[in-house]
Amino acid sequence: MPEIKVNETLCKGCELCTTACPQKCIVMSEKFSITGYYPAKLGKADCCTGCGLCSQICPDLAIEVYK
Amino acid sequence: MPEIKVNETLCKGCELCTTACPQKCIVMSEKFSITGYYPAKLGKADCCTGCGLCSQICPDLAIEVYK
Amino acid sequence: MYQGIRISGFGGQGVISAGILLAQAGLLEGKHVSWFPAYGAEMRGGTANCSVVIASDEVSSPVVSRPDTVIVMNEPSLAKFEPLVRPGGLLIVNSSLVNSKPQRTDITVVAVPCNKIAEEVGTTKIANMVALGAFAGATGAVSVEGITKALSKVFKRAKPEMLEMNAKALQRGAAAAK
Amino acid sequence: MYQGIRISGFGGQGVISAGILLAQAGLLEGKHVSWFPAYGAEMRGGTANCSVVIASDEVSSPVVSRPDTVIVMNEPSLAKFEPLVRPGGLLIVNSSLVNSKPQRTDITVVAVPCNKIAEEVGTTKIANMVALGAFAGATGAVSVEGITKALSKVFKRAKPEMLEMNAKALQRGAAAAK
Amino acid sequence: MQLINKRTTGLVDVPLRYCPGCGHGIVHRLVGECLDELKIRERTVGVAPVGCAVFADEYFNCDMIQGPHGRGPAIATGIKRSKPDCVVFSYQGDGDLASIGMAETIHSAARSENITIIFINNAIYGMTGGQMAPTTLMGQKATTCPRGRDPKANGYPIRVCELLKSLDGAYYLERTAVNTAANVIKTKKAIKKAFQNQLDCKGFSLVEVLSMCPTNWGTTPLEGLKFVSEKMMPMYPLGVFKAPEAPAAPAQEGGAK
Amino acid sequence: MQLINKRTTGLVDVPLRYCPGCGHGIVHRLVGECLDELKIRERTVGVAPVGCAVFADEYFNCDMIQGPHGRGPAIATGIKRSKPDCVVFSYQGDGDLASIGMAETIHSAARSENITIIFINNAIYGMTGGQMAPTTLMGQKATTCPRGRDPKANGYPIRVCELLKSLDGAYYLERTAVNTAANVIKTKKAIKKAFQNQLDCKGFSLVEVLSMCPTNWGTTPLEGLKFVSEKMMPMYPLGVFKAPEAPAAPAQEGGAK
Amino acid sequence: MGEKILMKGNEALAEGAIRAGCRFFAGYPITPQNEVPEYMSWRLPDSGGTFIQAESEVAAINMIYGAAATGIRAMTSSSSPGISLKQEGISYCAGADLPFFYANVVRGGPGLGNIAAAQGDYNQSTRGGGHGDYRVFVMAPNSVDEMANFPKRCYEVAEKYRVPSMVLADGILGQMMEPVEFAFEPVDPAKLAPKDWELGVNNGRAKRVVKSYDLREGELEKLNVKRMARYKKIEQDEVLFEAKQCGDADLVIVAYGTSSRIAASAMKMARDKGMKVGLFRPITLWPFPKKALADLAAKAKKFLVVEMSMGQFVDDVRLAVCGKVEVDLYARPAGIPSGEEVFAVVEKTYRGIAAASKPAAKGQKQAARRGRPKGSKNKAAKKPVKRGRPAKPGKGGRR
Amino acid sequence: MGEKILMKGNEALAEGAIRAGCRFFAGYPITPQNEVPEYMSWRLPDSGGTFIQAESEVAAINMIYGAAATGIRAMTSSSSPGISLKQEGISYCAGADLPFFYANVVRGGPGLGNIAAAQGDYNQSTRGGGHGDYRVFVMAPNSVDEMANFPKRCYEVAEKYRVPSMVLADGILGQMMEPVEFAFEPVDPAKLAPKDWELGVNNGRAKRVVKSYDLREGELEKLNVKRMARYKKIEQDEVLFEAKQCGDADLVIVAYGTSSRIAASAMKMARDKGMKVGLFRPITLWPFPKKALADLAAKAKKFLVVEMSMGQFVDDVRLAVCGKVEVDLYARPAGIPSGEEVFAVVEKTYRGIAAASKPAAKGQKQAARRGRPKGSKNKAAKKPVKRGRPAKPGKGGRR
Ligand SMILES: Cc1ncc(C[n+]2csc(CCOP(=O)(O)OP(=O)(O)O)c2C)c(N)n1
Ligand SMILES: Cc1ncc(C[n+]2csc(CCOP(=O)(O)OP(=O)(O)O)c2C)c(N)n1
Ligand code: SF4
Ligand code: SF4
Ligand code: SF4
Ligand code: SF4
Ligand code: SF4
Ligand code: SF4
Ligand SMILES: [Mg+2]
Ligand SMILES: [Mg+2]
Repeated sequence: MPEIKVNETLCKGCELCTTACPQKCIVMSEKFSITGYYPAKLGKADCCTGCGLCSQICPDLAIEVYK
Repeated sequence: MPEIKVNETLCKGCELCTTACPQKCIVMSEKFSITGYYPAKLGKADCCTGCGLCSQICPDLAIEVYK
Repeated sequence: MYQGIRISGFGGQGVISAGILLAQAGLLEGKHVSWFPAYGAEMRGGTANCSVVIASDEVSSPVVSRPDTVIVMNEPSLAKFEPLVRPGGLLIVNSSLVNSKPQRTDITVVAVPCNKIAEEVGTTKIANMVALGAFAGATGAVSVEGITKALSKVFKRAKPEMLEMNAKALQRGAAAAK
Repeated sequence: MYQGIRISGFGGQGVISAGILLAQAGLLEGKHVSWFPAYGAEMRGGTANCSVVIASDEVSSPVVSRPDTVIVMNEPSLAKFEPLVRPGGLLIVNSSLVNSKPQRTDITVVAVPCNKIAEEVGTTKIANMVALGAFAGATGAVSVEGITKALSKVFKRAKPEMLEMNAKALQRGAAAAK
Repeated sequence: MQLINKRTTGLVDVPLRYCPGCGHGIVHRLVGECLDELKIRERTVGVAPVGCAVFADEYFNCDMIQGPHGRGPAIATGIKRSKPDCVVFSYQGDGDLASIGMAETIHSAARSENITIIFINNAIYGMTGGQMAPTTLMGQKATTCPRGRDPKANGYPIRVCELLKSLDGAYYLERTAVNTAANVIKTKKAIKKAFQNQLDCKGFSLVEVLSMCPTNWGTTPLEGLKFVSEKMMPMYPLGVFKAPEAPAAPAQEGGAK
Repeated sequence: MQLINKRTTGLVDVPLRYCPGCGHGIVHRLVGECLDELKIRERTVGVAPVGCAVFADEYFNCDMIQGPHGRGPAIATGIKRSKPDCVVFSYQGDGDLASIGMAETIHSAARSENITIIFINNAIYGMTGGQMAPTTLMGQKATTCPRGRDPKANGYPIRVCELLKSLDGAYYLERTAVNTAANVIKTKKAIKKAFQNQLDCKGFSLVEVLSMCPTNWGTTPLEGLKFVSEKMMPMYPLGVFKAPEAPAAPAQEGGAK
Repeated sequence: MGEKILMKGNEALAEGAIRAGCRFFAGYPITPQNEVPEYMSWRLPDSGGTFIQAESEVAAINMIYGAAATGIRAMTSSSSPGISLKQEGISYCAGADLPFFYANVVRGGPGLGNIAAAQGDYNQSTRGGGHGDYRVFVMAPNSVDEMANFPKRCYEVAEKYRVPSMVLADGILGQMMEPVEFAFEPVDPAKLAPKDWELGVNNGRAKRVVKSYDLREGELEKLNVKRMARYKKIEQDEVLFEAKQCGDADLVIVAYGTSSRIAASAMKMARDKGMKVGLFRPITLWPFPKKALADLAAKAKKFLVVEMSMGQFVDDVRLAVCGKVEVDLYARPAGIPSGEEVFAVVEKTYRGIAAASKPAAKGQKQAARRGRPKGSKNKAAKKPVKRGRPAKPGKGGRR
Repeated sequence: MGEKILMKGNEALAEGAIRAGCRFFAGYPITPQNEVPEYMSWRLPDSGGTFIQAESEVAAINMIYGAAATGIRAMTSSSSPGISLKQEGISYCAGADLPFFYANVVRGGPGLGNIAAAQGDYNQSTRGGGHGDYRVFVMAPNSVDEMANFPKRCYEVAEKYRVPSMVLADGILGQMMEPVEFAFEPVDPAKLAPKDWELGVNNGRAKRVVKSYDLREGELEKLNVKRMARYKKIEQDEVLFEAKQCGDADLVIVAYGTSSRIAASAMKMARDKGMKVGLFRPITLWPFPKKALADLAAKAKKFLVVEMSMGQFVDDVRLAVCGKVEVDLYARPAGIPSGEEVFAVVEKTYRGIAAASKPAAKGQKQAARRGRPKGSKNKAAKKPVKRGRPAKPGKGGRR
């Protein structure tokens, strides 16, 4: 099924993607990356429709969308 | 009766005043002044109404209007 | 006496104000002091650091390129600043946020779980105070009392209970470094 | 041989082009020459003047402060430039437009009714040519032929009959100055 | 029989060094008369431009300052903010105000500086000898567009009043001309209003005056009058472009932090 | 399962050094995608501003030049006129384009230079640490108006699209935002159009993008999105301000001499 | 006054200017001087003054031109690129004889360069980056304390001679914090005498004109000659410098501003190793302490110029000593040397001095020695100058 | 080529630039250089080039910055105040290593000053009126013929070393007419090799970046040091000067540009009166002919600098001779001396030379003489340089 992969070295944990997702299936991880941010990740596995809206608003080209 | 006096040292002979006079009573003299211009002057003595329009457009404050 | 210090961490960890506090403390204790921040575009990306000098003599350059002491509050700072420490110098590491181990063997390393201690005292916001306490404890370049006095000078409008808490953080830090 | 000339008159009297013609003529006759105009805000008010140097040697300054010859085409110019003429120098006056008499006694004054002569030749527009002719006649620094040659160089697109008329004006001027 | 147009005390009693038929002289007189009639001459500071009117510092009979080309509005800002009791005006040409000085013009308007600007649009660079101005008309010849202004190479003329209109800080904008006695009289009204606005602390006022430059248009003074009405007015229509009753509209509120 | 949003080749494959939630990154990506999709990357020259986007010379995967603060349009003019085959764009912030660069902006538009301008309006000076911009809103706090922007002291915000509208040379003007995915998609359309116009030799095109600067607004990235919609949009309405079908209106003819 | 407070250089500069009577500031943001306009933006209004964030540096300097013409104490500040943009305006102020004060918190150049400290704007500051014959009174602080105390002196000299004045600082002096003591009572602008040239409400007096041009033949030169006479006076009376341990020095390091701090530490290291090394620091860059340096040249065996630029400052040193002593150069164009680096050069140079080989003719040295004004010797040699106190007469190595 | 034509200096400059391959001009009107843009406005389009009347000098120099980055031979020109406004842009060009050519037709300053000829912009031109460490290749013509022929040399040097280049003229050289001969075949820009740094259509090659900044610690200094190495090379290889009758001269007049013409006539008057007076004229102001002057200093009894400024040029002369000979100054700040006036000073100075009283130590002179590169002597002494022909190697006193 469709999914997104968040590149943890690019993601700055701004959370913009969470507002863009119609399915509200993006959540932020609790532990920060070596870059010092709390990166985004897919919440539940099966909720992503691959619409790509999250990647539209991501300022850091951190989201890869697979469909 | 009303009249205008043109200051020959100020007048630069631009003739703008001639266009402003409703009575068309301003003419240019034939001999140039020491400043090298052909100054304006009142044509016929009795035509000026003292309306002052000529002095409105004169760029060099050269016209005195008496009424 | 000369102490060149470099403090580094994320923006928001209060490394800038920590540096100012050190300088102010040194001043109150009659030392020559200087403070110098990394500024401008260097800020982008969210790491901040500053140099502090506390000395008995006039300070020449406020830019500390070979620090006697380095305080690293986060992981990226360790990589960047460990190499700069003067041989025989001191490295204070916030072990709460720094996982990797320092490599140098020619320097003294003091690991203090600043965030953890700060949390115990009240809030992780004052982890920087714990680090300063550790510095005072380990070097004696300034005293915990000095820094405490400096607090009320620098944060004029701070509530007493806040100063209270900061003071405690300082003491816990000093203790942890001994 | 050195001739420093100053030509002055109203804008429109062709003093600028007269100066260029002199320089061009001098060049054609193998002399060192320079031409320099009064420029910029000095123009306001409608008087124009320029300096010309014709010499056997390299020209140092093109600005002629103490002219050997001054050509005044109108009244105001007389007052301004008569005093500058070098003692023993030459003053050519366009007597058609200049009423007052020159004061200097230590210089040669040549009065030529340039406008009148020009009108006789064809048009007052070429009063400046009459003046140049007078200069050639009086000084020999350049020849009437030289100026005539220069005419066709400077006014490349001028009609023959026009050049014709100019040439005549030059000759009449030269004659008048002798 | 008595003199009905005594020479304004707003101008120093010296001959003006402008060309025959130049519009500057007319506008100078109007400004001078306004200083008289509003009784502000003794507390007015004028800013002279770089341009033919550079000599304005000599002509206007009040304290004057002459500064860098195009920066009149900035200079006026410095004066007005330092001595608010002074009445401050900046007198500028089109090259000065709309070319090199464009940023200063727009920002003084955006700041709604409480100053008065007299803008002489003669569609040419007068003092430097007839180069193209931002206001030079399509097809018009100038020494830097000798074959006539061509949009491809030289771009389009700028309408200053229309441009400033969108700025909340611009309080009063009017375009007039001095090519007829009637227009001269209208121009004086506009200039007087522009000064009155300053006295009323209304903010930025600018009067654009279409003015003759026969010398660099290559026309006679009389043809110059025609050039204004036939060539300039179609491109630069006369009229009031802005004159709100209330002080400049307060802009949208929005405070972060 | 395949990747449906391959990273654009219009951007160099390095991490962007902007703050979390900064709008610059979004617009960078959009410009990069347009260079790809229009197949112009290999003949494009971009002008990087002085501002946070100074690093754009490193990020955009085409020839780049970085020049003096605010002069992008002049630099772009020099490039485009020298190498007309190139596609030239200037990427600028609000301080860069609307404050120090105001004259260059207006005159490049008046000349109808055939260039594309990407204008990032974030109502603040980002790079230098949050000083007031010409676009800073009424009441908004900045480090040079710490008590909030006050018209008396600081003047009124400037609406750039509205300002440029009156210029005959301005061919295409649109204001968009990047605060929602939908607006991001609209912004890309506008940017693409702005480049297409250049390919079609239509002249001056400018896209103003309302963009987030959480760092200097003192907001979280999420609050930043709200600031754009709730504070900025009322003052800076989105929309197309100019897009004539014909080439820029030929101005009034008028030839002296 | 009294207690030392910890301040940032840029804020000390701004506060110092306000205490010196500045009531008008126009500027434009640029790193590393942003704290100056930021501080002014609230502090000036609170002091009854005006702060304007101009649309550009060009607009800023022209606002200053207008403000200064009203007699108010006006100030602008910027960093290198912004100062370049102000050059036309500065030239106009000089040409119109308008006193004002500005600061250049220098960063690395040319072009956008970087935002670190540098000294590459020396020539621009001391020789007029703008067009025409003019000078600016230039002070070079080397501590935050001097940043705080120099603006007052700048205003005093500027108004006394009707010239522009400036502080030439850099990113380090602007950004660092140090203890500061304001060495003077705040100036009340209301108490300053009105100028007989200032523009404003003229109840009946003759009109005044402020301008920088005169198109009448020969007139402009007369103006310039008059101004040059004032410049001469400044060169005689307003020189400031500091000489540390130059009395017995074989090698004299010459440096100003930040590099003089670094050089000072190098000097200490050298002295600790028993080398006879001194440090000469010009405090005013224009007027330049020519005499004092010429005097030293007659005694020292070598000069070593240390500057954070490619060799600008060194020209003034060489012009001053005019061959009397060899002048070496350690140039760091947009680089900040460490004390150790400077010391390495000092040591090498010092060793290189073969005791005997002293260039230049005895005759000249005699002349120079004879030419030395009394007192200057012990100033240059014994009494090390207390920094940042030019306001206090007698100190600050005044001439 | 061939026949001498009578041309105005400004037009000769413009025509010379076009023949040298200039195909992009952006400028803004200002007296006394208006004929340059006016000439370009029709001549450039007719030559397939671009002319733009910029909205300001600031815009003009930035258009040049963009144009030069594409490798085209670009030019701008202005006069003093306008050049001041270009300083930031010039500094950027230098920092981005962009070659281009500009001219300053100097007028009286400071400020609006006047529109007559002057030399008050010497420091601004030779020492960088802009911020940071950089140099501009500066040529100073003293005839309309040189106005016509120097632009080509400027482009060649500018491109060879990637530095800005300029012609420093004045109102006299710009406005006067003199016979001109173009000493070179017109350059066909199409035949010039493309630069490996120019921006443009990149079919597949790696992206190129033109910029003047590097914020990474220490990197900017490296760039500057690299650039300084090129400057050194220019100082070695690109010096031009003219020496007239200096071989036996006891008094050497040193002057450039217009003042060198006036000085030449003063020299003739002196020679006619049997005084041993020579004239040394730097043709390149940067690089400055230090060596040649130092050599002369070892022989002449005195130097007399004549400049139409308050004493700017004289600094370079003094730095060059470094005390080896006394250097007098005849300064006319924004004034144009007559040949007679200069002669009066020359005569007075010459009489003043007491045959024996020659300052500075023998030792130094020896050193200097030894230090003189072969050939330079007879260049400086015998072979008077043919003016305006630097393009022809071997001539123009090249080093
Ligand atoms: C910085 C600078 N640039 C250019 C000039 C030259 N200049 C003097 S006046 C002028 C333009 C005059 O035109 P305008 O402003 O329209 O005034 P007008 O003479 O037409 O009334 C120019 C370009 C200058 N003095 N200073
Ligand atoms: C001539 C000059 N003036 C000022 C600066 C300092 N400066 C750098 S970026 C900037 C403004 C940045 O704001 P903006 O253009 O809005 O871009 P942002 O960072 O907000 O994207 C300023 C004033 C400079 N580099 N050069
Ligand atoms: S692709 Fe669409 S559905 Fe999937 S996470 Fe992104 S926004 Fe949500
Ligand atoms: S928008 Fe991008 S950068 Fe921000 S949190 Fe989501 S993935 Fe990370
Ligand atoms: S308008 Fe004035 S100047 Fe012109 S002709 Fe009439 S009187 Fe003379
Ligand atoms: S006053 Fe009126 S009527 Fe008399 S001349 Fe003037 S315009 Fe004519
Ligand atoms: S040139 Fe034009 S604007 Fe200037 S004075 Fe003459 S007519 Fe008036
Ligand atoms: S400061 Fe603002 S504009 Fe600059 S990168 Fe950070 S968020 Fe973006
Ligand atoms: Mg005009
Ligand atoms: Mg911004």
